[in-house]
Amino acid sequence: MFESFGLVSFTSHTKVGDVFVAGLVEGRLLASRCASCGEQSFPPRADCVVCRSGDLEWVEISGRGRVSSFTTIRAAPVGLEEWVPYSLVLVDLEEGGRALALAGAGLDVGELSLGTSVRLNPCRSEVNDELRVYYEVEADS
Amino acid sequence: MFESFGLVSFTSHTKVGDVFVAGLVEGRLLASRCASCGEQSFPPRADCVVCRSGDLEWVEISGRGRVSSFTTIRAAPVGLEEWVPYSLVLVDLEEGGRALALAGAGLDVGELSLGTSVRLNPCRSEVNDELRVYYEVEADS
Amino acid sequence: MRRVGVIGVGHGRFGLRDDASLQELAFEVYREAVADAAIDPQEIGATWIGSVPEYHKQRSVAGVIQEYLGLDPRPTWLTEAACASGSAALHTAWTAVASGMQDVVLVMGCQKMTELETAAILGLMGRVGDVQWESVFGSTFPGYYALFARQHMDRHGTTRDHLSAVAMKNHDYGALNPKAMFRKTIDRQKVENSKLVADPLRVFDCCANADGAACLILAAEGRAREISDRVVWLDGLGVATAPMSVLRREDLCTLPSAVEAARQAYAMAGIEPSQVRVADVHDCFTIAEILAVEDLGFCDRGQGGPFIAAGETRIGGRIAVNVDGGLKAKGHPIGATGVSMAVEIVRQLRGECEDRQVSGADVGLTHNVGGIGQYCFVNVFRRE
Amino acid sequence: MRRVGVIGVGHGRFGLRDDASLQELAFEVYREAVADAAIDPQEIGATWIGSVPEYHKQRSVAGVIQEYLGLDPRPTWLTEAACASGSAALHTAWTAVASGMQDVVLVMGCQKMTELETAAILGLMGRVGDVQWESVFGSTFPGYYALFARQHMDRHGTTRDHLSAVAMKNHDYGALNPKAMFRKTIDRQKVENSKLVADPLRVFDCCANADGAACLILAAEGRAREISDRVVWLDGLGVATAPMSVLRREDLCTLPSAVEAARQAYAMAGIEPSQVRVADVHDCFTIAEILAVEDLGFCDRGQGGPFIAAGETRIGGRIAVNVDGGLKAKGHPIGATGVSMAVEIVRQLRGECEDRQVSGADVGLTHNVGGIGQYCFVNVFRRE
Ligand SMILES: [Zn+2]
Ligand SMILES: [Zn+2]
Repeated sequence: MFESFGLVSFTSHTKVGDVFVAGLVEGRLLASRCASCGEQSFPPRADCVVCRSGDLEWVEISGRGRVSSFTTIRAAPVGLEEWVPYSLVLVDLEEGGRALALAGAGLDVGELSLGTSVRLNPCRSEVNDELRVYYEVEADS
Repeated sequence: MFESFGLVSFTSHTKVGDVFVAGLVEGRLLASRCASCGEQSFPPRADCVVCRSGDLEWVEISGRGRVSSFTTIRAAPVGLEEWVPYSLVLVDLEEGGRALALAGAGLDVGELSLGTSVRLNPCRSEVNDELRVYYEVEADS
Repeated sequence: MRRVGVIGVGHGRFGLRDDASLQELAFEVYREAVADAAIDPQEIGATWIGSVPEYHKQRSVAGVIQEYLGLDPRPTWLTEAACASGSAALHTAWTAVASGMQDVVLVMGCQKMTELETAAILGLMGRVGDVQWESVFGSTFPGYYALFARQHMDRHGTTRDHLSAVAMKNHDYGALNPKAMFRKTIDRQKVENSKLVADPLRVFDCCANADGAACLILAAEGRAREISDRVVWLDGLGVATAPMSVLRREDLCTLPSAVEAARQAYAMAGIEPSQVRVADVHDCFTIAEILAVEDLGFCDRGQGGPFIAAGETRIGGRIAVNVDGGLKAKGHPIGATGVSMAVEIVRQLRGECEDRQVSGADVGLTHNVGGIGQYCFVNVFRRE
Repeated sequence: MRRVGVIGVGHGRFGLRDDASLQELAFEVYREAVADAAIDPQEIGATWIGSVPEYHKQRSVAGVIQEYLGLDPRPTWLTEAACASGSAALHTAWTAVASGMQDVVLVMGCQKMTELETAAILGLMGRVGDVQWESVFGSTFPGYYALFARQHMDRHGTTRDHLSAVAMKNHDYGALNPKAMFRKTIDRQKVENSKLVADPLRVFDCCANADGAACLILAAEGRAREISDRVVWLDGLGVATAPMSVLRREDLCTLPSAVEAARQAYAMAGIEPSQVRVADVHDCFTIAEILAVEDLGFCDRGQGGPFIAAGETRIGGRIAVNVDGGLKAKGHPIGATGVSMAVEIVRQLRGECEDRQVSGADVGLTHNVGGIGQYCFVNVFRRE
């Protein structure tokens, strides 16, 4: 299922793929949590970096956070030529962890500054004739 | 020019490309010879492995030699799927050096044995809609 | 130089691993090796990763793996020597510890190959040959070994039966190895009725592309003895090359890199080939195992076929070879293979191999070939 | 451990090299280094090759190069740490000599990049980032450094002018380097009118993809002194990593791997940053050179922009940085870069750099970053 995550996919298999993508499809953003020691991670990990346990649980997170940095990509990698310019926002999440994500239509990147409150929104859309699930950064209303 | 050598090309540039391919186009098989120490090489080299000189001369060779080994490829690499089965013959050249080459139409691979006298023939043909120059192994008549 | 020992090993299941990413495969064996060594992973000073980059969409996998293992800021980089990449990582790690630069280090071999189609893999592998003068004619990896096999059959009288004996033996032992890709024995019929890939080699003469990972933790002698009472010492290392191009090889009935690497490893360990009790050799094709037992001096030149067919390389014979199933039955995740071989030999020397244990194994050897012999690493392991 | 010195160097012309294959580029610098060291190449015991495999159609280039140099059966393998692959080869070689395993070895950095289109290169380079969570959104290499730049501008007040000062300085020196890709000075207008690549970075904030090769011959102290009377010693080595993923970095105004690698290298060489007279640092983007001078302790944290804009990193300033033109003007054949940096520093310490010679240069440093700081190698060189 993870092949449908993002604008393009380079990861065919991962232990955290199915649940994470199923969550996104339902509009939920999921982080992993170690069942042994409670270490939480976003993006999710199948294996705990603290205690090395492979037992993970899933927790829903709000997606709220603050802008850590951002840029607008104007020279595209192969496959995304028609997509430029697109803006990427790095978000420090309130519940820990960080995400790199596309700026959504409702976010005016020209007005953005570091520290601005934003929110990661799960979304689905057609990209290059494929249904893709991902998340976008929107202003936190 | 070297891009037209062989059935497919993976080497866009080489110091020995132009002269070698021009020779093949004219039906001549060329080996390199070090202008400093006389070391001869087939396939050609731009730099002498003996004295490290970068001055090379070209010498025409007859292409006559003996079969060192051979095989018939039945599982093709990408791009040559429609070409199988094809036979490759390794030839120890009379004038030194060795070549790996396609078995030509006039060579009965079923009858081949190691040591058989053969000859490398320069040839040109259309492969995958491109004009290619290469050499084939034929019985030495 | 300090003596270097293996204090922990980990080995994952080889085969189609569409359940996990490369770094997740690596974590499985890292977890196992850390538990096996019973150390605090904070003690690990560096990680060397053997892997062949072209099969992965992720570039520069060493960095991704080091992050996923949680071992930043400790150094890592990748070593590549085609199918011997894992042994290049082990050699790098050994040197770092022997020199005194590091005390405890991790060696990771890992590869995901099944994300690509077989034809694409054949295309990539064919380009381990010289692309300028050879790959342009559609040479493939089995094609090269077919050229070797033809010469060996012609010069030494090696037969179809000899090749088949290698495949059957390795499947017999693969059936006993829980980590192997193929766990079924095969009979002569099965081998000889399988499709021709590159005459005279058939499908069952070829090892299978696989996903997998394996790892080792090495330590300098002093620290190794404090940590463990079952250290296996890596006492002899050999590494050599031969021309990339089959056009520059004098003789196709031997891998000159293997002969030279073996000479170095035996000399460094101070042993004779006859002292080796158990060996993992690089049987990417059946003919390759025949070349290997000759190049390593386990039998006379040209006699590899009859030697193997007579059962001398089975448990109970002169020397046990590939009793983990070899590349043939265990599978060949190219970056992992060299490390996997070392894990097997360490376990044999520790006496942990259960129904495929070689009794009295005190000296073991790995023989890991890159490409068609462009690279060869031979290592001699010893228990005390 | 034995002291290790550089006894020979070779450096090819960087840029579009559609006149030669990768192994032919390698031979050019091999020939030069052997002549420079004035040794019999039979003395070379091993070759380590820094190169990034994905750019080449030839797989496993180490074997092809070793054959073309005529150095079989001596060992070789490839080291990969993205844009720091050349420094990984140097580190491997240094350790082999320091440990006593080798006496004289060759370090080759080489890369052909111009066979691919720019978009394909951007695609490949973007995948030096984490492909699972980052590249899926079209992250690119300049995009990552743009994220760094934005934070640095926000937190430290770094300006467009500071970035431009880096580009102008490096082009000024590139114009004096006969091996550089770009040999023309540029003015502020040129930089600031160039197209945006990833805001705030413009075309002239980015180094150029190039083909090229560079090599070094190392020897153990005793043999080095016999061979040469102008040995440059590699006395301090540092290497560290940071998370591959920008999602796991605490701070984007520094490369933590660079800080740690520098700490190690200074400690090992027993020097302070202020003793360094000349440095080659990894200016893959203008912002990267600003991060570098801070991470290396050449100026205070956050002051890299003003420090460079004030001319302190020009010849005659506090410390000469990238007076060979840097990656920016010299070009960046990624596998060759780390070795190229070392060649430049060796020549500076030997006093051979003519109109860009730093007078009195006795201690020099290289800072070679892989990816976006996943890897960093810092080396300290010294003349006697
Ligand atoms: Zn945990
Ligand atoms: Zn010569």
